[in-house]
Amino acid sequence: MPYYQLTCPIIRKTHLTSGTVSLWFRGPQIAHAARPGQFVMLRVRNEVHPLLRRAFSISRCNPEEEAFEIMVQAAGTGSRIILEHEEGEMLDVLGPLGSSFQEVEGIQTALLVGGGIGIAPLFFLAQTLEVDYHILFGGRSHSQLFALPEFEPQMRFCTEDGSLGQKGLVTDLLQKTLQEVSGKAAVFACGPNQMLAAVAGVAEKTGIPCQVSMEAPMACGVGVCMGCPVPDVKGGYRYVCKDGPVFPAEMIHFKQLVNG
Amino acid sequence: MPYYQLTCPIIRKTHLTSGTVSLWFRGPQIAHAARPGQFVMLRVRNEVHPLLRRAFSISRCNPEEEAFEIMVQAAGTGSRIILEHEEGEMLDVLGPLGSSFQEVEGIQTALLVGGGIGIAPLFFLAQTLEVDYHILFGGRSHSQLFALPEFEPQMRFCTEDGSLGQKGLVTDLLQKTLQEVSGKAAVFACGPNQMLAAVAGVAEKTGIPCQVSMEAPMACGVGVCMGCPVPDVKGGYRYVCKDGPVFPAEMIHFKQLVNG
Amino acid sequence: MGNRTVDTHIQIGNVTFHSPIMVASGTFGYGFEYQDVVDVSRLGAVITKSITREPRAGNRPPRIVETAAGMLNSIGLANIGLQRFVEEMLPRYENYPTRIIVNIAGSTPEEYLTVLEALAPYPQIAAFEMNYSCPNVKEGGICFGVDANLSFNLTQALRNITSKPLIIKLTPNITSPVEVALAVQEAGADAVSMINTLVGMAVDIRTWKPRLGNITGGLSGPAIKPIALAQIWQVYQEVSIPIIGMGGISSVNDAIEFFLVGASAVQIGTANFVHPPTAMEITSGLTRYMQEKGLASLQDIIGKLKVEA
Amino acid sequence: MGNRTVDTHIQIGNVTFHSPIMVASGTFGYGFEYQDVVDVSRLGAVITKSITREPRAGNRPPRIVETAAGMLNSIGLANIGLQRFVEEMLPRYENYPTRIIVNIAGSTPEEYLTVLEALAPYPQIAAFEMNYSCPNVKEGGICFGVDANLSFNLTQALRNITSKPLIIKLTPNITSPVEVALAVQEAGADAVSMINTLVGMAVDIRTWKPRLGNITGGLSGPAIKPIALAQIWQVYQEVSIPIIGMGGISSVNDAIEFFLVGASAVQIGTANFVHPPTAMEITSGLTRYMQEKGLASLQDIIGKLKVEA
Ligand SMILES: Cc1cc2nc3c(=O)[nH]c(=O)nc-3n(C[C@H](O)[C@H](O)[C@H](O)COP(=O)(O)OP(=O)(O)OC[C@H]3O[C@@H](n4cnc5c(N)ncnc54)[C@H](O)[C@@H]3O)c2cc1C
Ligand SMILES: Cc1cc2nc3c(=O)[nH]c(=O)nc-3n(C[C@H](O)[C@H](O)[C@H](O)COP(=O)(O)OP(=O)(O)OC[C@H]3O[C@@H](n4cnc5c(N)ncnc54)[C@H](O)[C@@H]3O)c2cc1C
Ligand SMILES: Cc1cc2nc3c(=O)[nH]c(=O)nc-3n(C[C@H](O)[C@H](O)[C@H](O)COP(=O)(O)O)c2cc1C
Ligand SMILES: Cc1cc2nc3c(=O)[nH]c(=O)nc-3n(C[C@H](O)[C@H](O)[C@H](O)COP(=O)(O)O)c2cc1C
Ligand code: FES
Ligand code: FES
Repeated sequence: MPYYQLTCPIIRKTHLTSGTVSLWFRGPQIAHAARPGQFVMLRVRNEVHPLLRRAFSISRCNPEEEAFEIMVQAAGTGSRIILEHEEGEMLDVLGPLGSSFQEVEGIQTALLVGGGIGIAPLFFLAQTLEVDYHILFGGRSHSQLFALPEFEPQMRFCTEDGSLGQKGLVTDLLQKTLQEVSGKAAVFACGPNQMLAAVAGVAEKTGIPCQVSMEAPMACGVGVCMGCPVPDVKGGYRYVCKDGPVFPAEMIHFKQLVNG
Repeated sequence: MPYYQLTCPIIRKTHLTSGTVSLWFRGPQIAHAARPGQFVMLRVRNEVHPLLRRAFSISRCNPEEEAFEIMVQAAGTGSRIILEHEEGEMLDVLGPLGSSFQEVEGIQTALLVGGGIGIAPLFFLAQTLEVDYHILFGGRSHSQLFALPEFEPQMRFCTEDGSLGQKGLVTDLLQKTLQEVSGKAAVFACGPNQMLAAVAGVAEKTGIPCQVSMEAPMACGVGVCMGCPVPDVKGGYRYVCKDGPVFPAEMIHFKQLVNG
Repeated sequence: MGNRTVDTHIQIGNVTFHSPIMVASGTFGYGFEYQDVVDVSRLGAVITKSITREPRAGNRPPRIVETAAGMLNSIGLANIGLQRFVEEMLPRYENYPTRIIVNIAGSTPEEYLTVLEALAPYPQIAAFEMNYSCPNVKEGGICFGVDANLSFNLTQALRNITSKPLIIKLTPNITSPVEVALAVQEAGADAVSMINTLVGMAVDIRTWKPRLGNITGGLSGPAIKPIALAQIWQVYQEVSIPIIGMGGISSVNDAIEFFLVGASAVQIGTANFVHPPTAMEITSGLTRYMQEKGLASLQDIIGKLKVEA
Repeated sequence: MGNRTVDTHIQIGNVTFHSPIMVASGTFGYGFEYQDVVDVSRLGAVITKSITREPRAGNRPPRIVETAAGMLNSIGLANIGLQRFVEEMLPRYENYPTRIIVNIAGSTPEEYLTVLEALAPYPQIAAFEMNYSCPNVKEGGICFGVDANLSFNLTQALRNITSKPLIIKLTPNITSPVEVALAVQEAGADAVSMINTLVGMAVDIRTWKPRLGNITGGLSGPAIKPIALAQIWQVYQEVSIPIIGMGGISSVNDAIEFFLVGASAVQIGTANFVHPPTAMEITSGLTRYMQEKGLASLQDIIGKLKVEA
């Protein structure tokens, strides 16, 4: 799959939570080529520090506008600099990169499970799904969560502190939702490693297919630096930027991943 | 002389040339203590790069407003970041630092000779002078030069390309002006080393006292790093940040300075 | 000055490179991954990821940490190994649009020799770069490149295998690189390349754990440029074979600094991750610089630092 | 956790310091220059600029160049010399609000010994730090600190002069600092301090001249922090005397990284130029951190890096 390096203007910026923004970029080739689950690498700024690009999942595409969206959460230096950019400013974008969520044959319901900002690629997936779906969105507290109008009817929330939606972990919400859905289902998850491990566990136990979108510190994003390994159940490693970020859950050695 | 570290708001910003701005800061202790010739060290920004503070001469003070001014010319990374700041923004300022121009007893006329942005401290000097003065302002071309209304009647210009004022070097203008002034005169100069050497040469030949304000790459600005030497005629070095920036011209070994 | 043609070719051993701007081992994969955004025909050469006799999975994660104007990596020579390299990459190099230099690493002298013997005959490989920053398991894990005798012997043995250019990549984690540079020159190396990454470390103060799975890693990027320049300048005073310089280069101005202190060619490493066309842009920038300055050939810059008596 | 008192004192040799946060030689003058903006009583110690037997004018300018997240200096040990130091500074240290550690440098072993002999009797000096990164003119200009034997002998001779804490400041421009650290420990040093600056260089591509009058200089600042941490961690595995760590520290988080890899105290260098109250703020920040984490003493952090088997 070809990728591009484009200087993209921000055409729309909205605040999703107090620390999270949505940035829409015009970038024709990326907007046309991107598939749900893929990501872009943004150059923070044209300076020697912070040095490395940062990865962001593509959260929606709008081919008519030739635009794509990312959702940036204020985490550290790089993300903070990026989310301070305003409409009209340009950023250097490399993408679309990595693997995408795969269609699962014969399912009736897709369960999109997002933890924190891991929700981002699931909106893009929802945009393209041709089956019924639920978006399960979990976080520590309500201030981390948000809804997008077009998906709101399908969204269910849960928080660790109970401040919004069901109280508890997103795996609890997943289990509850699984009891409600009839017919074959599949899980598509993105979030912190611990959460993905738990979700993969639930999927395995209930015997439903599960795809996970993973994170790892990255330098290149295109498979040259070998910096982004995740342990493969068969031994050795898979690389998040080129073999992933989306993997069949059963491919990942979650125990090894979570322990170190 | 005590100095201070203050977080100072920019209270006024004006453009002097296309690449030079005037920034007025509110900073009571600095505004009250500063004397002409002294400088401040500005922190470029609160990040690891660019690392070091940058030195700027105090170009005017306004004790009623408890404000002081610097003039920043776009030279490299640091100055560019500083001059992009807008009114209301805060910068971390260390100052006032260094030595100041000294009153010369019994003179009738002060000749303030500035090359390029070296003009800055001479305005502050002009503010405080109790004798007649001329400000001789030289540069490569007219786009480098500017006037301040309050001093304009006393200002004379020269450019290397003849695009403003007399064509030639500021030493030519100095010699011409020296012929016009009657009574004892003294020279106060600030600018590039080559220019200061030439000005000092003219002063020496004509036997008039001369004070020069010098530059050197600096790390600390307060005399601890030993990073800012200029050669002393008597051998060894003087330090720009603590012995200077203003020196009696005859103290500096200009030949050694200019040759490397 | 104007549009005079300038000669940017550079000779290393018996091979000519049309440009002295190359991309560094471990930062450009096997040469194909960046082709969507980099026209590799404009680069003097692509240096492959270090190849070892057996495939290597690499070190435990995390392997990447950003530092002040730099990065640490503890990849651990993850690579596909000799056999897959021969089967999968060599055929693709037959029509590769620029020269391929294969970087070789090993845990024992024999491993280097085996890999070089296997690869030396292939005409699609222009030259070899030997990564001497690897721990020598036979000598208690001490790095090959810190011992001048060992470096001499290994280089001599490698030299016997091939007449293709043999570039020895020195380690910078050493009191002075000069002695080893002289040793490999005497043993018949055609060039030295420097600097590899500097040993570094970072700690996560939230978890109290090292931020690299391997505890320490290699520092690269703009932060190390001053160290690279000083080491190259030191070696340039003493050795006569060409030096291929690297360490934090991200602009044509950086590259010119390296030429002035004595590099005959340069490699771009970490900057590829930041801005993939960097090497390509430096190639154009260098030609422009030489035209503007009226420099006919690279020899007019290499080592031409003006130092006063 | 709340407001529990925490114990930040640290013992080096026979002297106790109330805080492990100190300011590094060459970056805090003689201890007076920053008093307008720094309350030095809150620092564990002030380390003076290196003192030599004779006054030194220092290297030719320019002496300072900024680099990526760092700086190069080629000051050349400019200092007022032993005699003026004794006459002008020692009286002022009698009421100095914190401990003074005098840093000593020399071109020959005898020079170190002479300066130490002259200063050892003064009670206002708490300890001595020996800068071993100086060229030894008797051994062809090679740096004292790269030779374990020389370091052992010199340290032993210094040890015979004083029972005050003797801190040996190692050079980082070395294949491994461990051997020299072990040698000076054996010779009776009370502590080692590390890292000094790394040899570096920068070139002005407009003039084709080195950007330092001395051609090369010493790299300091955030850029070198990963290298400092790795060297300290290496030494911590092998030596038992305290390590005073430095190299790019500019925040309490940086300082904690140094404690975790094995430093018993830290020095702030370049950061003083950037933000003079850095050391003072780190002192407060460390107490806060220890309170929040419920750490009673520094021993609960020093070397407590969690490394997995
Ligand atoms: C495939 C992928 C998709 C991502 N999608 C999003 C997204 O849609 N929205 C979003 O806000 N963030 C996303 N991230 C995380 C994002 O790339 C940054 O890592 C995060 O914003 C923190 O960077 P920082 O510069 O703010 O923090 P800093 O502390 O300055 O980061 C320092 C370094 O650590 C790395 N790093 C820090 N945290 C992480 C992490 N959790 N995972 C990987 N590397 C990390 C950074 O990339 C950087 O190199 C994604 C990461 C990956 C790998
Ligand atoms: C006493 C003194 C007074 C000054 N007054 C003014 C003033 O009023 N207005 C003004 O615009 N500039 C002034 N300067 C110069 C200013 O401090 C910066 O050096 C200049 O703005 C270039 O810095 P930069 O960050 O833009 O360039 P960069 O290229 O990013 O600078 C890199 C480094 O080189 C140093 N440097 C570069 N040029 C010079 C120079 N000519 N002299 C000394 N160091 C240099 C910088 O300080 C910095 O450490 C003064 C310098 C000194 C020493
Ligand atoms: C992620 C990464 C992987 C590397 N892998 C190798 C390698 O396999 N073999 C090698 O000789 N050098 C390797 N290097 C070192 C580089 O080739 C280069 O010497 C070093 O990074 C300094 O250059 P730079 O600052 O431009 O990156 C690697 C560097 C990085 C950053
Ligand atoms: C301008 C400057 C001057 C220095 N002078 C000395 C010195 O005289 N003696 C010494 O032992 N170290 C000297 N150093 C080294 C520092 O003490 C310290 O070891 C080094 O800078 C690393 O710490 P940092 O990165 O926090 O600056 C000097 C450093 C700088 C930047
Ligand atoms: S980030 Fe470089 S290989 Fe994945
Ligand atoms: S700038 Fe540090 S002594 Fe002058």
